[in-house]
Order: sequence, then C-alpha cells, then structure tokens
Amino acid sequence: MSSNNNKEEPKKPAAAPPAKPSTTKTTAPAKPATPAAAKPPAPAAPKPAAAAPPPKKEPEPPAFEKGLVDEIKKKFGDSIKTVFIRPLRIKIQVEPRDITEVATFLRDSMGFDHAESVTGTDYPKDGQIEVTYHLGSYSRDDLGAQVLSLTTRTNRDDARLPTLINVYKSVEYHERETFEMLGVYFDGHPRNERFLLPEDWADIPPLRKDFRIKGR
Amino acid sequence: MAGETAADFAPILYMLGFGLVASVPALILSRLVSPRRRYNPVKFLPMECGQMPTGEGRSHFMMQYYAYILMFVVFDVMSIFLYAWGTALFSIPKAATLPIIGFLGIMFAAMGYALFLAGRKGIW
Amino acid sequence: MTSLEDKFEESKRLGLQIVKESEEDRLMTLSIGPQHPGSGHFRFTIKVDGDYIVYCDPDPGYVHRGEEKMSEYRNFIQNIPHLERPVIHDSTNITYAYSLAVEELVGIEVPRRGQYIRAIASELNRQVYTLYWLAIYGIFLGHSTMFMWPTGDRELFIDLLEALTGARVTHAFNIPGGVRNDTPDGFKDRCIRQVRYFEKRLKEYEDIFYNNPLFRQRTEQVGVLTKEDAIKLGVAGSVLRASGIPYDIRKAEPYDIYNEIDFKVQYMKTGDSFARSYVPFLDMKESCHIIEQLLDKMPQSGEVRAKLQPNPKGPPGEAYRRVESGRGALGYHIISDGTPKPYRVKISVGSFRNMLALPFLLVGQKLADMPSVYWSLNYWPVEADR
Amino acid sequence: MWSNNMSELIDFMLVAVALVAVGIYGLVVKRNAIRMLFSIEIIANAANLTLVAFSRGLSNAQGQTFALFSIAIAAAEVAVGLGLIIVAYRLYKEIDVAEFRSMRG
Amino acid sequence: MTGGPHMADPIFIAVAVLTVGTAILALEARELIYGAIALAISMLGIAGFFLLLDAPFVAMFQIAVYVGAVAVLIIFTVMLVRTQALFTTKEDKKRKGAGIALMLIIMASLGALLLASGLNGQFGNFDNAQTVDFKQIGHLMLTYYAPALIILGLTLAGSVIAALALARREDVEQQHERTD
Amino acid sequence: MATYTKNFRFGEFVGSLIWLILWILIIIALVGLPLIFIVLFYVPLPPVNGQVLTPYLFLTMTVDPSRTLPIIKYMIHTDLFRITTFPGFTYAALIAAVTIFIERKFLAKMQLRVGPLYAGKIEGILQLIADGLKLIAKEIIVPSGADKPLFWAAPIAFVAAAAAVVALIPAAPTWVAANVDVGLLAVFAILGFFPLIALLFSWASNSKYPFIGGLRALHQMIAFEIPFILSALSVVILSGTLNLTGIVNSQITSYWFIFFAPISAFVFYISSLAELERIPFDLPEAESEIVAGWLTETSGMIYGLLQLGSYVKTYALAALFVILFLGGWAGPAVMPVELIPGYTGVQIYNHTTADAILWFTLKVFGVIMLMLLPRGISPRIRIDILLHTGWYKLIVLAFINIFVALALIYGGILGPGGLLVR
Amino acid sequence: MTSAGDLIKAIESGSKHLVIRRFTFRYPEQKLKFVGDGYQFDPKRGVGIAGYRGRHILFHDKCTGCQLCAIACEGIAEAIGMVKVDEQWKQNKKAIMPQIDFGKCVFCGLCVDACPFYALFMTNDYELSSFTKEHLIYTPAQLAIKPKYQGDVEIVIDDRGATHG
Repeated sequence: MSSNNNKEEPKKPAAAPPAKPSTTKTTAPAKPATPAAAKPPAPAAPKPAAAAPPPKKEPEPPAFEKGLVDEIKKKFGDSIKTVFIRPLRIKIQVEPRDITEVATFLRDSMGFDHAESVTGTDYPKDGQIEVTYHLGSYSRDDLGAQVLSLTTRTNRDDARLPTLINVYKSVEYHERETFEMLGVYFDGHPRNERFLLPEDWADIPPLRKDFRIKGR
Repeated sequence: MAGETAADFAPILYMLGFGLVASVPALILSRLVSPRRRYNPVKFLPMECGQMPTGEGRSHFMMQYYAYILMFVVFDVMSIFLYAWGTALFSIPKAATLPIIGFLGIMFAAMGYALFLAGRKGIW
Repeated sequence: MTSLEDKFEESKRLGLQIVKESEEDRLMTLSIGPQHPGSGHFRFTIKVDGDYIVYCDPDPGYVHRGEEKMSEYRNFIQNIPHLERPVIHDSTNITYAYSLAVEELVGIEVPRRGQYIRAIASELNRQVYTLYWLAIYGIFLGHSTMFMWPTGDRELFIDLLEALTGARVTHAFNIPGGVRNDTPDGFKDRCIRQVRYFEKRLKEYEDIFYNNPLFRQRTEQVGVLTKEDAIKLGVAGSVLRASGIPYDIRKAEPYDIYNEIDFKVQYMKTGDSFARSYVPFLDMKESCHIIEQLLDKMPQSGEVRAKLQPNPKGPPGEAYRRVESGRGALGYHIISDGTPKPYRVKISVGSFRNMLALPFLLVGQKLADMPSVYWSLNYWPVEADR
Repeated sequence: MWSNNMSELIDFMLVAVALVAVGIYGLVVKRNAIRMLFSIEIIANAANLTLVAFSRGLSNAQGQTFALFSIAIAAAEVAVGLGLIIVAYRLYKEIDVAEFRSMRG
Repeated sequence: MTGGPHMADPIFIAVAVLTVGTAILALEARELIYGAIALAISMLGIAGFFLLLDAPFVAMFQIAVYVGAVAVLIIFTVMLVRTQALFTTKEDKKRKGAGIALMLIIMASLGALLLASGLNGQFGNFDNAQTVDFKQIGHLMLTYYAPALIILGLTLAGSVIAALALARREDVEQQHERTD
Repeated sequence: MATYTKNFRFGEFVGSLIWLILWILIIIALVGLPLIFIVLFYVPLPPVNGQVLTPYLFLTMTVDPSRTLPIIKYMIHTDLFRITTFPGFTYAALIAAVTIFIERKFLAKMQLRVGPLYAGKIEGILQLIADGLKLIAKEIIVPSGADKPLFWAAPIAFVAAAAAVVALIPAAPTWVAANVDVGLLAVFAILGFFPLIALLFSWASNSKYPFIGGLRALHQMIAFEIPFILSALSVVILSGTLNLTGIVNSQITSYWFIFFAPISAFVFYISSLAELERIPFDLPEAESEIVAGWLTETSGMIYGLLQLGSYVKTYALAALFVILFLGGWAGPAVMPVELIPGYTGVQIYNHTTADAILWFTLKVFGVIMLMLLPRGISPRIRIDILLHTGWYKLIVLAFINIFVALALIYGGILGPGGLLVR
Repeated sequence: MTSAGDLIKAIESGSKHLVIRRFTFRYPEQKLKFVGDGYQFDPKRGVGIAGYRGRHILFHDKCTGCQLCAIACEGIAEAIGMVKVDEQWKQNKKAIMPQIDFGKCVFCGLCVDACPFYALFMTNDYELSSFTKEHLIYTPAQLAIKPKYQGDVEIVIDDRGATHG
C-alpha cells in the first residue's frame, strides 16, 4: 500500500551523488580471455577522481558491447548510466523505478533471457546498497559470453526495490537471498523470507558492512 | 475319525510356537542387556528427518492404488479356485474343462476391464 | 500471484489433478531432510497426495557458513583454502574462477604451463566430482553397485590429484597467478594410463547402469524440463545441456587455454531425468579426451606461477569471471576497493540456480521419482548454501 | 453334553448358532458401518461352518464345495461393501449409518 | 503323531472359545483396528474348525481369502478412515441391552431347537462317516455344479467392477484425465 | 566400560564371579531341579529298543556308546527334532545365516570390494555373530504414540510366520515337519500373513515414513501374490497334487518341471523376489525416498528379528522354488554308502537321505544366489511400474504357462501314463 | 526386445566383475605410496615442489622466528602459534618457533609457501589421530622429528582390472 511512497523516496539519493567506488572502476582486464575480441592489455590507469560520464574513461570500448549499450540507450536515453564497458562485461545502472521496464526490454528485445545471480553490495559511506543483476543469455549464441550487470541503488536505511520476479523467473531465490543477506525488501516478491540463515536469526542482515564477524 | 487332518497340521502350529520360542527370548534378552536411557523425550519422537513431527502419522490416503487392493480380493479368490480345478484335473472328464474355460473367460473380461479402470490415472 | 499458486498452475500445466476439496484428508506433509538418506545437508518439505507430490518447498541453509562474509576479512591468497570448502569434491574449479577474477583485478598474467596445469587439475577434479555425483545417483536409485564402482574409480583421479597437488580432496591448488607447484615426475604417463583405463570402465557403467532397462524406466520421461522452462528458470550446467541448450562456459567464454582445445559440448534434447543423468556421463567421456589433449599440448617446461607479492592488491574495480564447474557455470563477482582484502565477494553457483528447478519439476511427480529428479539436478547442497 | 470324547456335529452347530447370535447382536446394536460388515462376515462364517460340518457328517463333498462358493461370494461382498463404505465416508466424512440416513435428504 | 481322538475334544473347546471370543471382541474392541485383527483371528478359528472337520482345502482357502485378502482390505479401509470418525460410539445402553437379550434369546432358542432335533442320532457321530478327499471338490465343481461356477464367475466379475466403480472418485471424473 | 577400568580390582572381579555362580546354583536348585523331576515323573517316556526310557537309562546310554546310537536315532525321528532342527528352524536359520554371509561377500566381489573382513580372522566369517551381539546390546526405542502391543508383536509374528512356512518344506524324502495334503495351498495361506504384518507394524509405528512403506509393502505383495499363486498352478496341473513331497516325487518319475514350465519358473522367481522385498523390489524400504520404509522405527533386536524372519522367508521361498521346479532333492547318488567302512551296527546314517540333503541344499543355495544377483545389477523400480509388471504382465505370462501345461496334459505327454513319465 | 538384451548385458557386466580383482585398498596393512617426501617450497623460484601435504616438519637450524608462517595462517586456520624454545640458534635471536595445532590445521600448505628460509616443509605423515586435543598440538621439538612413513601401494592396472597391489 505504501510501496508507492517508498519507491519514490530512494530514487533521489540514488540519482544525486554518483557512488565513488563504482564509478572509479577503470581497470582494464589484464588478460582478455575472449578468443574473438583479443585486445592488447592496456596499462591500467586508475583514476580515482570521480567523474560523471564514466564511459569516456574506458580505453576504447569494444564494438559489440558498445553496440549493445547504444541499443539500450536509444530506448531509454539518459536514465541509463553506463558504468563500464569491457570485453564481455557491461555494467549499467538504472533508477529503481525504471528497473522493471529496462529488464523487460533487455529480456524481450535484447535476448538476455535469464539472471545468473543477484548480488548486493553495501556502501555505508554513500548510505546506499547496490543491487546487481547479472544477466546472461542462452538463446542468442553471440551473447553467450556476455554478462550484463544491471545495477540499481537503493537507500540503505529503507532498502526497497521492485522485484524482477515477473520478468526473470530465475531471480526468485536470488532475491530472497539478497533480502535476508542485505535487508533489501523486494516489493512484489511473494516470499521475502528467511532462506539460508538459521530459523532464529535475529541480527542485522549479515552482508551489511556494519555486521562484524565475532572476534574480527 | 475327526481331527486327523488337524493332526497333520499340528506341526505347523508347533513350528509357529517354536518361532515364538526362538524370538521372544531374544527380545527379552535384548531388553535385559541393552541400556535404557529414557531421560531424553526427543529420542522417542517418530522419525521426521530431524524436524518436529507434524500432523498425524497414520492417516494417509494412498488412493491411487486402492483399486488394486479391491481387485486383489476378488482375483485371489479366483486363483485359488483354480487350484480346486488343478488338483482334480486328472480325475475329471475332458469336457469338464469347458466350465473352467467359461469361468476364466468371464474373469478375464472382468480383469481386463478392472485393470483398465485401475490403470486410468486421475480417478483414484 | 503467490508462489504456491504459481506452482499449482505449473502443475496443472503438467496435467496433474490438484485436489481442491478435502485437501486435509488426502495431503500428507513429508519433510525430506536434513536427516534423510535422500537429501544431503538440505531440507525440502513436500506434500503428497497419495503417491503424487503436489507441493514442494526447498529450505536450504543447513550448511551455510557465510563464505562471502568470511572472504571480506582475508586477503586474496588467504581466501583460497576456505573458498574451496563449499564443494570440496570440485575444489579446483571453485578456486579456478576465484583465481581468474583476482588475476583480472590485480592484473597478472598466468604462465602458459601454469594455465595447462590448471586446466588439467580442473578436468581431473571434474571427473572426481562427477563420479561422486554418479555414485550418489546410483545409490539414490537403489543401485548399490553403481555406488561402489564410481567411488572406487574416483580413487584413480584422487590419486592423480594427490600426486599433483599434495592433498586428496582439499587441494588449494589454484592460486592467483597460477598453480602452487609443477607436475611431479612421470605424471603424464601415469595420468594417461589411468585415464585410458577409466575410459574402459565407462563402458561398464553404460552396460550396468545407463542401458539398464530398469534404470531407464525410472528416469525416462520423468521430470521433463523443456528448453523454454530451462531458460526461464536460468538453470546451469548439465541440467541446462540436458534440456537441449549446448551452453558450456568452456566453449562460450573460453578461459585460459580452453580455446586451444578441441572438444564438443555434450547435450541432449529430452530434458528428462535420464538426460540430466546422462549428460554428466558424456561430459566425463569428453573430459577424458580433454585431459589427453592437454597433456599432449602442454609445454614441456616453463614457469607455472607468476611472481606476486605476498599481499597482492590491485586498483579498485570489480570483476566477474566464470568457469564451467561440475555443476555448471560458477561465477565470482569480486569488488575490490584497492586494499588486499576484497570488498565484496559474491559466489554465483550452479547449484543455487538449479535449486529453483526442484519445486518446478517435483510438483506433479510421484514420490518415488523424488530422488531421481532431485539428484539429477546436479545439486550440491553445501555449495548452494555457501 | 458330549457323550464320548469326540466332538460331534451338534457341537459345531452350537458354535455356529453362537456365532450367528453374535453377528445378529452386532447388526442390531452397532451403528458403525465397518462393524456391521464384521457382523455380516461372522454370520457368513457361521453358515460356512454349518455347511462343512454337514458335509463331514454326510461324507460327501457338496457341503465343502458350497462352502467354497460361499467364501468366494463373501469376499466379493466385502469388496463391494467396503467400496460402499469408502463412498459414504467420502461423502459424509462419517461411517455411522445413522448419519448416512440423516444426511440423505 | 500327536493329535488323534484324544486331542480333539480339548482342542475343539479351545478353538470354539477362541472363535466366539474373538468374534465378540471384533464387535466390542474399542479400536476398530483391533476389531479387525480380532475378526481375522476369528476367521482363523473357523479355519481351525474346518481342519477339525477334515476339510483342509476349505480351511486353507478360508485362511488365504479371509486373512490374506479380506482382513487386509478391511484393515486397509480402517486405516483410510480418519481416526476421529472411528471413536464415535453412539450406541445407547438400552439398545445394547436389547441386543444382548436378543443374542441370548437366539442362542438359547436355536440351541434348544438343535438339541431337541435328532441330529445327534443320524449322523451326529463322525466315527462312521468317511473323510472326503478334497479332489472331489474340484470334481463336483466342474461337473455337477458347473453352472454354479459360471454364476460365481459372473458374481465375482460383477462385484469387482461394482466395487471399482463405487470406490473411484466422482469429483474429478468430470475433469480431464491424465493420459500416460 | 571405560569407567570400570579405572578402579578395576581383580579380587572384586573374582568375587563377583563367585557370587554369580552361587546365585545360578541356587536358582537351579530351587527352580530347575524340581521342574526336571516333575517332568520326569509325570511325562511318560517312550520305549527305545524295547526298554522304557527312564532317566537312569538315559544316563547310562550316554555313557555306553553302544546304547547311544539308538537313543540318538530315536531322538532324530521325533517331531521335536524335525521342528527344531533339521527341516525346521535351525536348518533354516543356519541357511539364513550362510545366506547373509554369502550375500555380503558376493555383493562385495561384484562391487570390487572385500566385504566383511576382520571379525573371525578368516574373511570376516563371524561378522554375523558380531552383528547379532550388537543388535542384542542395542536399546530398543519404541516411538511415542506407537501402538505398543502391535509394535512388539509384529516382529515376533513375522518370525513365527516365516518359521511356519518352513514347517511345510520337505528337505528330503519323509523329512518334513508337516506333511500336509494341501501343502502348497498352506504355503500360500501362510504367506498371506506377511502383508498384514507389515501393514500393522507400519501402522503401529505412528510415523509417516513407515506408514508409506507399509502401504507400499502391502501393494507390492498383493500385486505379486496372484502371479505367485498362478505360476505354481501350472506345477499343480502337471503333477496333480498339492502335496509338496508328491510334487517332488512326480518330478522324480518324470523330468524337472522347469523344462515344462519355464515361464512359470520365471514368474515365480520374480514374484518371490517381490514377496521378499529384495532389490529391485525393495520399495517398502526405499531409503532414498522414505528413509527406511516400514523398518524406519525399528531398532535393536526388533530389527534383528525382522531381518531373521525375512532371511528365513528367503530360504523358504528358495526351497519352494527348488521343490516346484528343480526337482527337490533329486540328484545322482554321491555320498558313500557307509560312513565308517565296515560298520554294521545301528546306523543313523542313511546315504539316500544324505544325498537328498546334499542336493537339496546345493539347489537351494543356487536359487538363493540367483535371488541375490539382482541386488548387484539393478536399481529399484517404481511402484506404478511394479504394479504394472505384477498385474498386467506377470499374470498374463503365468496364464500362458498354465495353458501350456494343460496342453501337455491333454496331449498325453505328461500326467498319468504320459509319454515322458518314467 | 532390446530391453531384454540390455538387461542381459547388465547381468553379464555385473557377473563379469566376480572374477575381476577387487579394488579396495586395505588401509592399516597397506599404505599409499606418495610422490616425494612431502610438499616443499622453493622461495627463490617462487613455486612449490609437488609432494604430499601431511604433517609439517620444521628445520630448527633454518627457522629464524620471522613469524611469516603464523601470519599466513592467521586468516586461514589460526593453527600456528609462535612459542619460545630453549635452544639457541644464531639465526633465531628471539628463540621463537612455530607450534602447530593439527586440530585446526587444514593442510593447505600456505605456511610453507610463506617461509622464505626453507625451514618449514610438509611430510608424508598423515596418521595424527590422538585421544585428546592437546596431543594434536605439536611443539617445535615434535615438528622437528622426521616421520617414518612407509607407503608402497600404488594403483596397478592390468588386463584384469585395476587394483591397489
């Protein structure tokens, strides 16, 4: 009922400051593994200065992956932020309210037909949690090696995201795991419940950074 | 003289009794020898794979194959009836095979239909 | 739409009569696991209507040990011995992907001979895992010989790995930058001899198990996962390949030297329990060829491990690398913040993805099909729990 | 009652009478459908006992033959009877015949 | 061999007590499942009578059919019926008293009738009667009683089909059936 | 036991032993001896060699070797001996024990293992005794809510019923505990108890897995009982008798019935596997589905008794197969005519009986091996396939062989005055 | 009738194994032969030398008490602790040497990798069971003892199958 309200709220902080650790990823892969796009390993030039348009920092984005990103951008415009484009790996960041739409587009028009994993990362400095869907494709042969990371960010204190279970059936257990490990409530997910942790777990979600393992 | 046949069967009863004689002391001996630790009530719960048992242990409707049990009652009777025929085969005239053929025919028809019914999925 | 309703709809699609009335009379809740000879360290609750399963709810987590959290407290090298714990029968493969990801983050190149030794160890370990899996599949179906033979023949590969790595199961062999040590003397001959013998043994497996009509009766047309459903559920590894999708990370995204190896992706089209159990067997056959090729093509000498400092660290960044493990694609998503310890490690394992297919396939099956469907999913509970 | 050390036809008949009486008692008193079936079985068995006893007394096999037929038919009757009970139980969740009657309307 | 004429009498009494006692127990046992077991034992007692009457074939038939099949079916059905349905004892005292009275009356009157009849004299004593070979049963069944055999077959066939038709679930029959 | 070793004193140990012996002597003196005397006074003892066997005579006979043989011979021919020892319980239990050992070693060999190895020094030959002792020493756990009378009675009834089947098995000419005219039918009548026992035991356990297992056991035994009975029917038709000794004799005058009724033999073999719940028909104990089936709640000696019963039943059914199809004890004479050459006194040794016992035992072990074989090579089958096999296939096969047998009889090949009857 | 043929083939395959040599390895009587003397590490080349990773062996004359092994183990098993020893070595001024708790050790061998002085290797000895946990803690003196492990069984493959000697 109040999901509408809650959905609106986290989008503001997500849009405002580009998160530092994620935007500064400029490491070129040292050893390209792909047979087709065998690129000479560019010397890693990490530039930690946060800048808004990250794609420019990439040495030169491979053509095929660039084409994929362009296709997405053509549909959704500026609501998509490209975090990095590397051989076989693309990471894009979207607003929580757009994610269902983008995922539906990716599934229907692009051929990313399943989610390999759903993972979350806690950034206490930014006060945000980044949730990443690693999308892959079984049905398109040329996309077989590609992994598209669909990322979204939500407020850390009231972590809520729309579920993608209606788009990707395969995220059902992954989202459940993310819920209990990071405390991200997925609106519309049928079972935001305990999954892996003990039945009497009463602590904060363990993968948040403020959860410390005893004795360490 | 009544009871001659019963006397023939007596060894079966004795043997049954001997089965008891052989097994009851084993249980008693085991009861005497083995430890009895009864302080842990969880130990006596029915097996439920390490969980607390839920629901009744006994009520279960294995209805899908109930038909076979119903059929068994009737066809068991039929097959033992055939023994009466089988033992008497040498002493009856050959024409007397006809009734048993008729009997078998009827039973085959019934069995075929019953097996057809029992084999249908979803109605049991 | 709740999950239960969803399952009921799926089961209707499978053609099962779901009892609407007098449900409480007919349904019996059975808990399979954790102390069940047919579950492993895993529990799922099923509801049976007579002989048919109408509801299934997996409840993993009995062996969850927070590997992802643990990794954040140790540096990249120290993570190796505990990251292989989730699946010690396939411990080379699970550290393989980790090593690849760390190498990408830190920026090291593995020497060529090291890459070959890695691949050999990985293939041998795949055999070990698959044989163990096959043994349990045999005993699940009541075939005790099929339990004993693979566990015995697994010893061939365990001995090889023990000669190579120094440990029988928990190898801790792959390390960012290569492998821990070079092959011992005479390893190649021993390896080829034992692999050849094993190829002969595989035929016996086929005779006594896969071609056994009783086994076929139990597994054919049981738990059919169609191609569309397989894609929709995002399953991985042999389950996926059994449904008719020839997808293998070694082929789709060749890591290390796999693009130089000539091998076929084994797959079947039927998608039933039999196909799911037969694809790993075909993989084992193919793996024997791969091992022989690797041994042939391996450089005779050279470095096996790149030099790197004891506390390797790279620039901030993230990497997602996958390998094909015994249970399908195994991916590591590592985020580094520039320190020697990873900021976040996510292990994306095939078992966890295949678990989703369990309720999907079990609903509508007979109770007796439960083990054959469950274990054909190539599910390793410890790995799924991580 | 027994003039010599042997049991006689009349003894078997008396047992059969006792069984019949028990069966009738069950039919009259019990309201549980399965118990009524038990009663019917007891009466049928008493009849079989009589048949075989007379067969023994008359030294011919006809009584035994009829006992066989009778047992067979009793088995068939049990199958049908239990089928009826199952149906009734499914409909009324009850195996009390009085309940069947009241719920018929 | 043991047995023989001396043994028949105590054995007869024992079997009689067993049979009638378990028959009563079958009706009066608190749990229906014990009642079913008691009924099975009662059937065994009847089989014992058949043995005492030198009818081994019928006795074995009785055991095989009643214990092997009918008792199994009854116990199975008892297990299917939920437990709370089994514990409804709705018989009132008056009815029970009347039933016992009726039982005693029948017992007494029929017993008196039997004792008064001339059964004792004619063929009451089995000493002079011949035992019957069980092969004659098959002979009779297939020659003189052949029509009865056919009718029996029809009865059995009808009963099995009737039982199956009764026991199946009507509630799902309208829906589509699984075909495999 | 570790606690005993801490303050162990040899003197106390000897003292406790002496106390134990004293108590045993007191009990024997107070209870045992009066009992023995009562028995000796009131039970009439039979005459042996013209003399009434008094206790005094019995004692002298045991001392005097020339008097020992008659008394042994007398004892051998009593019912008690038949029931307790030779064709009866001890023989069956011995064969069951050997079967268990053979099964373990045979299966181990097939699976490239070694099997039991350490108990008893030689190839683990005492493993069964070790297991038995372990089972006796284990606590018997009765689950709460179990139906206690049934729970305790069912294993006993299982053993007793298995023993009762053994009573009908003739192991050599005239060596049968119960020589019954309707022997075959009696076997089937007693075998009908087993599904009932399994069902009641599973019900008594008050647990889900045993209950499913019991229902499966019931369905399975029932599905295979009709083929079982029908496959023996063709033997009855061929031999014209229900007496098991008569069936063997009619095979001795003709040929083994397996040549005339191979399909029946096959059906009988399959059905007996199902009746015994052996792999591939061990669905009632399918451990990967329903933990241990109807044996889930068993522990200690209750489990031991059920196993004993099932192995005695294995012997009984294997012996039945031998009697029905393999000619029982028929076989060439191989045993020496005299045990001690030149001895002409009272012999308890009879070479024809020895031959019969030898051949019978050998054949029984052959059939038992055949029954053990599927355990190594086949997986468990599913209940619907099992029911389908039992009801749709085996019954038809059994009927085919009945008609073959009928044709043989009416064609004048077998039966009274047949071509192949010697 | 292919299924019948397959069944016969299965029976044949099973019964064929009745004459094949058994594979089982009888442990207390037989012990496996391992490659080399145990896992060692060459810090100059930075690569290990293949060998079995059993119980450690510590060379007192080489150990400098640098604690690198303990640091390496810190994040893994925390099995290594540094203890004072009575001995006097000139390369080991602090007179501390590793003491290994084999109740915790996972035998990964990363401590061997960490040792830059050829002081800590692993041996073929794996029979470490003891009645108490305290007995599993090996002092430096115990670690210095060279184990006497004699394993001579290898997999033999011939026409009659594979067997462990």
